[in-house]
Amino acid sequence: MDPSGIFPTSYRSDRRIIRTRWQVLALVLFMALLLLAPYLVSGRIIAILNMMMISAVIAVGLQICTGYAGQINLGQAAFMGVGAYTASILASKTGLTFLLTIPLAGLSAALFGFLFGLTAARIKGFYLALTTIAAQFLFHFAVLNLPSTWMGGSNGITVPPAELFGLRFVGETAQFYMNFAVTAIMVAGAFGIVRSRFGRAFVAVRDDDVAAGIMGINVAATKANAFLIGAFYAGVGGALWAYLIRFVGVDQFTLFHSIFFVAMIIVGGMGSIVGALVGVFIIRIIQEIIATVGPNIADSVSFLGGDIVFAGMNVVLGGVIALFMILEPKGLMHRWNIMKSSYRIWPFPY
Amino acid sequence: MTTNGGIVSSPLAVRGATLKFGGVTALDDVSISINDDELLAIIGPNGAGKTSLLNVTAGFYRPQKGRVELSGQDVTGLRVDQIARRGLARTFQGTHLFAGQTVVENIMIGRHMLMKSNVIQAFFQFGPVMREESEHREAAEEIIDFLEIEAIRNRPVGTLGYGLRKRVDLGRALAQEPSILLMDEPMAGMNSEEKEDLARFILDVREARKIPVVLVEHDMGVVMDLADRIVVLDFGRVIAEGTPEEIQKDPAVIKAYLG
Amino acid sequence: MVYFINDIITGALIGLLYSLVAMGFVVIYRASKVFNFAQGELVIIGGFIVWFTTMQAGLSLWLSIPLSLVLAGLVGYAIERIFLTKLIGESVFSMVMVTVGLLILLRGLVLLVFGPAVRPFPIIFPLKPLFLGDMLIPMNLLMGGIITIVAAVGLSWFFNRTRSGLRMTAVAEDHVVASSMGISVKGSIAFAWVLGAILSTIGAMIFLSGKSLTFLASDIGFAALPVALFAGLESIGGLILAGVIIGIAQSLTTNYLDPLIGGSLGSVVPYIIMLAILLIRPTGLFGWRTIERV
Amino acid sequence: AIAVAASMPLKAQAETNYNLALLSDFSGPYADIMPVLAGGREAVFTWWNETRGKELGVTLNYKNYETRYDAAQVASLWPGIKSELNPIAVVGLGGPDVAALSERLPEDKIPMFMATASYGFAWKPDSWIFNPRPTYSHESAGFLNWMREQRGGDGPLKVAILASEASPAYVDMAKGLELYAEEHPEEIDLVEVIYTEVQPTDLTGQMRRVVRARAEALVIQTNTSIVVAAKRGLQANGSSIPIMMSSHNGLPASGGALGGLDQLEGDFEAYGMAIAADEDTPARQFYETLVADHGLKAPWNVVTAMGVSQGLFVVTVIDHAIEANGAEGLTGEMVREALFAGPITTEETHGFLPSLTFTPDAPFPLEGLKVNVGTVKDGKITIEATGVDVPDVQKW
Amino acid sequence: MTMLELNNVEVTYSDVILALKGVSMTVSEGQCIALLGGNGAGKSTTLKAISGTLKSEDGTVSAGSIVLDGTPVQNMEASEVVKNGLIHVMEGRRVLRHLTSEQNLIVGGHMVPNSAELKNRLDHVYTLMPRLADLRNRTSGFMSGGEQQLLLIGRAMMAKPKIIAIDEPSLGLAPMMIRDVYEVLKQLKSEGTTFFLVEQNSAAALSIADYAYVMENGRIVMDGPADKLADNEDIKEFYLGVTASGERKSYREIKHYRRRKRWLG
Ligand SMILES: Nc1ncnc2c1ncn2[C@@H]1O[C@H](COP(=O)(O)OP(=O)(O)OP(=O)(O)O)[C@@H](O)[C@H]1O
Ligand SMILES: Nc1ncnc2c1ncn2[C@@H]1O[C@H](COP(=O)(O)OP(=O)(O)OP(=O)(O)O)[C@@H](O)[C@H]1O
Ligand SMILES: [Mg+2]
Ligand SMILES: [Mg+2]
Repeated sequence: MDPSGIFPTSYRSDRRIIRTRWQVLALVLFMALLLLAPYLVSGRIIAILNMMMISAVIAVGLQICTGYAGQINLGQAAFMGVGAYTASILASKTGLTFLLTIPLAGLSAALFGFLFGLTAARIKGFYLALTTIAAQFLFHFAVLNLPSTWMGGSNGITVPPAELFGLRFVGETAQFYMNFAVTAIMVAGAFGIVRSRFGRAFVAVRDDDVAAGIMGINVAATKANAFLIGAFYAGVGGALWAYLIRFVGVDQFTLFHSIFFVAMIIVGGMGSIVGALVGVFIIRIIQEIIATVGPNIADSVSFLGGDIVFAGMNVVLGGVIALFMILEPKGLMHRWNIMKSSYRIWPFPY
Repeated sequence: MTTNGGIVSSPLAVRGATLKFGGVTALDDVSISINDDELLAIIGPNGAGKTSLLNVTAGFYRPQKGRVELSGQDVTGLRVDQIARRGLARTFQGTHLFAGQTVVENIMIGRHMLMKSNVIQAFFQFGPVMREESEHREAAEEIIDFLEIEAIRNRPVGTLGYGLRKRVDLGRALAQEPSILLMDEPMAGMNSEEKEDLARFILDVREARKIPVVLVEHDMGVVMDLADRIVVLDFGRVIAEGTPEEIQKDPAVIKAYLG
Repeated sequence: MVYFINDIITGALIGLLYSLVAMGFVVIYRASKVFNFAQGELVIIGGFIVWFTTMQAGLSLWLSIPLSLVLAGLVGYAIERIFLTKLIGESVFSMVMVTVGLLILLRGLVLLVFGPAVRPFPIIFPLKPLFLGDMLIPMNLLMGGIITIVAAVGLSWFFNRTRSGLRMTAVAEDHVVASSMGISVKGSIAFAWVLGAILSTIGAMIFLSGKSLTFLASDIGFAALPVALFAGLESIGGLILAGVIIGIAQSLTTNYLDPLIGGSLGSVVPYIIMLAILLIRPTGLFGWRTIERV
Repeated sequence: AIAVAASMPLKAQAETNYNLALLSDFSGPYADIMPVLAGGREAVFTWWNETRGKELGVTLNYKNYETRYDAAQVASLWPGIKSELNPIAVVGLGGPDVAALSERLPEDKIPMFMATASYGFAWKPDSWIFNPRPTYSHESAGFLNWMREQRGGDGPLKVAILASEASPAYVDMAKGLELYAEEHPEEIDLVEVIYTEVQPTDLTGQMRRVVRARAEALVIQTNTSIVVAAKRGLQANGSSIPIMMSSHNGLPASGGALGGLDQLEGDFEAYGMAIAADEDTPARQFYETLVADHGLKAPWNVVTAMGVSQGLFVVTVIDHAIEANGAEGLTGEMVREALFAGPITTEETHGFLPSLTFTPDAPFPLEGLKVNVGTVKDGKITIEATGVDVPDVQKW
Repeated sequence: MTMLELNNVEVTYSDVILALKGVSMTVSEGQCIALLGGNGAGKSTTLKAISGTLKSEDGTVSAGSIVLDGTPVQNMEASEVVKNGLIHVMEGRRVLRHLTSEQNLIVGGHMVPNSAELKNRLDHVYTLMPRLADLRNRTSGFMSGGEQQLLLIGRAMMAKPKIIAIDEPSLGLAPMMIRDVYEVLKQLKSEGTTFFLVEQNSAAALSIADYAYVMENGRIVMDGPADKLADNEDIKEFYLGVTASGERKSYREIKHYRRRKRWLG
């Protein structure tokens, strides 16, 4: 529902995400703040933002695949791994610039995702969700068992830093700008995709794939596409990860990581790009708070003992996530939308 | 009727379709064909095979025997979406709308197959995509105007009553700009006022688009008034075919269906 | 040759253990349509309850085993009450997602309550294997296999032949319709979780008897997954067949193929088989087929 | 830095303060050993501050950071650690720390010191991360050669190794030994390499293969659960092939998980660090000092030993750096330089570690390596051999 | 005796959409009442409010009370409402799709104490609706729309409730079948079952109902004895599809004009 006084005057303006001048201002301000962040806040915060942005790219991809197209995907970390490995191999063996390795990482992950997406034409629902777990195990197995000259085997791969015109992207500030640029492009692109005919086809397939087919949508191709796009995002995120950590190993991309990505989009809200971002923010922030507050609590309440405090922190993390899902099973965005519409018709209750 | 190398071919023809599910014979050697700009009604008792016939036509079921032709082209065995792209649209018995989406979005989904932009254009949202979106949005709004559902344009269809959903369902089918329209019990769940409205829409569609319509319906008043020709199915077979007047008098039909 | 047969038998028995753990999934699914991602965590919780009653409280096995099963049932009930009851009426999808949250939460909770140490697990089944000529068959797996088969036969009779079973099936089919027929969705889901927790505990006893217990044991949940999917999520009887096939395939791979390739193909083979089967039969061997009608 | 002050009240007489960042895993997979390990290393810093530090006028402050054994967490913590503490050294724990920081530390010029053995994948020149122990494969090769000599007679020792693909680190252990056996067929005949899960369902069948291959030793450097399952498998087969364990899954841990040390009678643990046995060794004496005077609460076991040895490793290097550069203005780079400048003698580490000579060629000493061997005799852990030579292992 | 009473019931969906705006009605024991109304009027919502199935659609009874046989049931769990003797036949053909037709019926009769009685009731359903007997082993999800509709009515009968709230029983049924179904309903009514009938086929509904309500926009706009309403001109025009003079209009003749609802102004 639009705020009163705002009427779309053309179909294009009706499509806009940002509808009021205040929203424009808020967005500009937000972006400016982000861009200036390295000059405003400490390195630790920037490092957290780096992690958040990388997770955001991956979670947004998952949101397209799972939230929009309804294909539950528990292999997102594997797809991320494929991207990270691709970028690492290309960067370390061929010295290709990151301007190319990042999209190529996305493409190779997309290919891997597409293969799994093809099975979605036949396999549905939970069966599909669980076959994506297979992606996870197969990726792990492949990395460790292919000749170690290919993917480094158990050794992992060391990644040279990203470089552009002699500028090395090392240190959190430089990496921040690189991550920011990529994330901004990817998130903007995601908005484009979900509001295009593809986004609508995804939703159609999610809601009723029989009807979607009869509407002239190629259901199998659409599902495979959803995986492809989701995996592309994961691959790009993986490449950013590779450039951030500069060492990739197979244990950085586990099923547990995939589960956390799923948790992120649930907490934020299924079927909303903003929801994915909110979810990433919330879960990462909880993790960081735990990592930051934990030692301090352990120090100040020493009678509890460090182990109890830290174990307790994990419970808090799990508990908060579970609580979110219980109290707000449709995600925070859903609550937000309800709040928004009741605010707009205030003071009338309905 | 289109003339195709001298042979006259109808927009839609089913020839000798037989469809079995295990021991159940849903269709038994059924043949129908429709003429240009004709409204063909299919009636018959519950479980007679009417929906199955539409499903075979739309490619949702593949008949064990027989063929389906669209404008003389054999489309048997094509996927549903391929058949849809050849101009066949349908509405559903019950509704199969995308419940979480608004009315506009549902209708825009109907236009998916008419749109051409690719993923990369969508990702970068440049020129052609935006233009295409606006064009199709305009077409969608025309349909909304036509069906008089402006007021609920932005409501999620899941929150609409049954009757409005049926109207949206029709809108979505029209959005495909079909060259033939199949409708499965569009009037079910409406009171006579609403039936009148929908009847009017169907008549208007025929007038404006000049497309043949296949109508499955149990409301005899509607069928007799609207249909140019009626086919009666019983136990998967065609037991009668003719004008409404003929059918109303047909003893076999009276026995099996009208009572 | 003897060894080959022995490997087949052991493999089949390990497969049956997977079946038992998978039965936990299936029972919960069959009675509530909720796919429980935290099944492996239920196994560890069951394991810790057994450990607690025997090694900590020092009860004899005859006392501790029934007590553990009761406690496990209570835990299952509590989980249902705390996490799922509130979601009845919401989409099944939200419930499933809550189990994802549960997985993360239970991991933390296990750590908090039982501590991180590796614990010795009581010896519930004799350590001495059964000798059949040159073949030797681990006792825990053998007896576990029998328990699994009995449980599968019993439960599939329950679900397919009794009216209560039919009621739960109705719940799994459609929560709203079931409750509009006067079936308590809450009751059905609670029952499912109690049963699921008990089965997991039995699984833990077989799995861990005489070995050690850490939270790593939850991995068995993911090892059992392929069995559940292979059989089809609604099929309890089918689990036996699926478990045996997957177990044998895995055993033969680990014993004959892995040494050749120098890797651990055995641990992914169940997933490969599962993928292959699902591509042929998208809902497993005996799962309900997707009904698509317009 | 309030927390730092809280944990380590500043002494008035200390003139110079340096910070150490301690990476810990209290809630991840190593949560079981972390409290004890942390106790060990912290006690050493206390000891050093109260003795050497007092003499030199230097105080080492430290702060624990929780990494959950997750590379992502380490990476996001690091910039904060750096700006908050500006540490002269990082005290690391495991693989994720190495993964997240191996390329980062050279940029920031801060060295990291580990407690465990090293891995093939970390074996690179010009490292900023150092292990007091060589790779697990070094340690197993040393042990196996010792065993072959003990056995006497001709022919190589028949060996089986049990690894897991659950973690690349576990694969690394097998790969290194495989290469060594390949290059030294006269020493080791690797008859079986078995991969299993981290919590195996049943290893009876696999152990029968080991028995039938007439293996004389079974190397398990992965985890306790696998040792337990393997032991049960061997018992079922009526075999008593000795198992060689490492420090993190050693005799006390595995014995505990099996329900008693007696189950491991005749099995071994071997690593390049003091064995926490009952014997009265210099290491034991130092441990007693820490307990008596410096507030150490952990029991005398291998994990404590690991913590203490890591602490000693760190303070000794810093000590060397102060000697070379004076107490003022010490940097991470100077600490790293000090490591290469001269050996860390076994006396300096109170017998916890052998004498270590580091070069920039590898993250661990390549020469003069030794391992110690412990075993269970009559239900008690005893030291079987000390200073066993580690052979020259090729990088894999 | 009053079987069911609604007092000023308000229903809200998703905390924001007000679908019922103060609805009151009374159903006496053994009576059949019909609820008529256009699309989206709130008929189904009324039934859902009574049967407690609103929650699954994020709806609540936000004001007013519903009393079923002396027990207040607003916002009660659906399965509890059933125990109080009401069965709601929902719209949308919600059969238990993977179960056979007969298993659906058995689920309907799951509260029957013994199997002899269960068998009795099954036979009763099969004699009233022989078509279901033919289909007994058919997977219900595969049955045709009309067949499913029959099954739902049969399933409700299996529970032998005191009151059946039924949403559009004639939906998608062939003319002959509608007659049959109404015969069945009449039969049940004569056996003492109370009916709450929501129906678009107003002619059929008014033929069996004792009393009728007409709903628009979430409000009751008209009510009265069924035969009186059947004579009302507006009802004739909008619900029965006959002109004031009693003749059926032809759908072909419909012109594009906006009609005025006389009771609204
Ligand atoms: N997929 C299927 N599997 C098994 N049987 C089916 C399937 N689809 C339809 N049938 C059966 O085929 C017969 C014809 O069904 P169909 O849906 O075509 O009937 P209909 O004429 O549309 O009836 P109605 O007027 O009730 O909608 C029915 O008896 C139905 O049970
Ligand atoms: N789940 C829902 N969420 C929001 N609004 C809803 C929901 N369900 C129904 N509504 C709204 O409540 C009103 C009443 O709907 P209801 O389904 O009761 O109509 P009805 O009288 O049964 O119509 P029909 O004859 O078309 O079935 C409608 O305006 C509808 O849009
Ligand atoms: Mg039909
Ligand atoms: Mg309705």
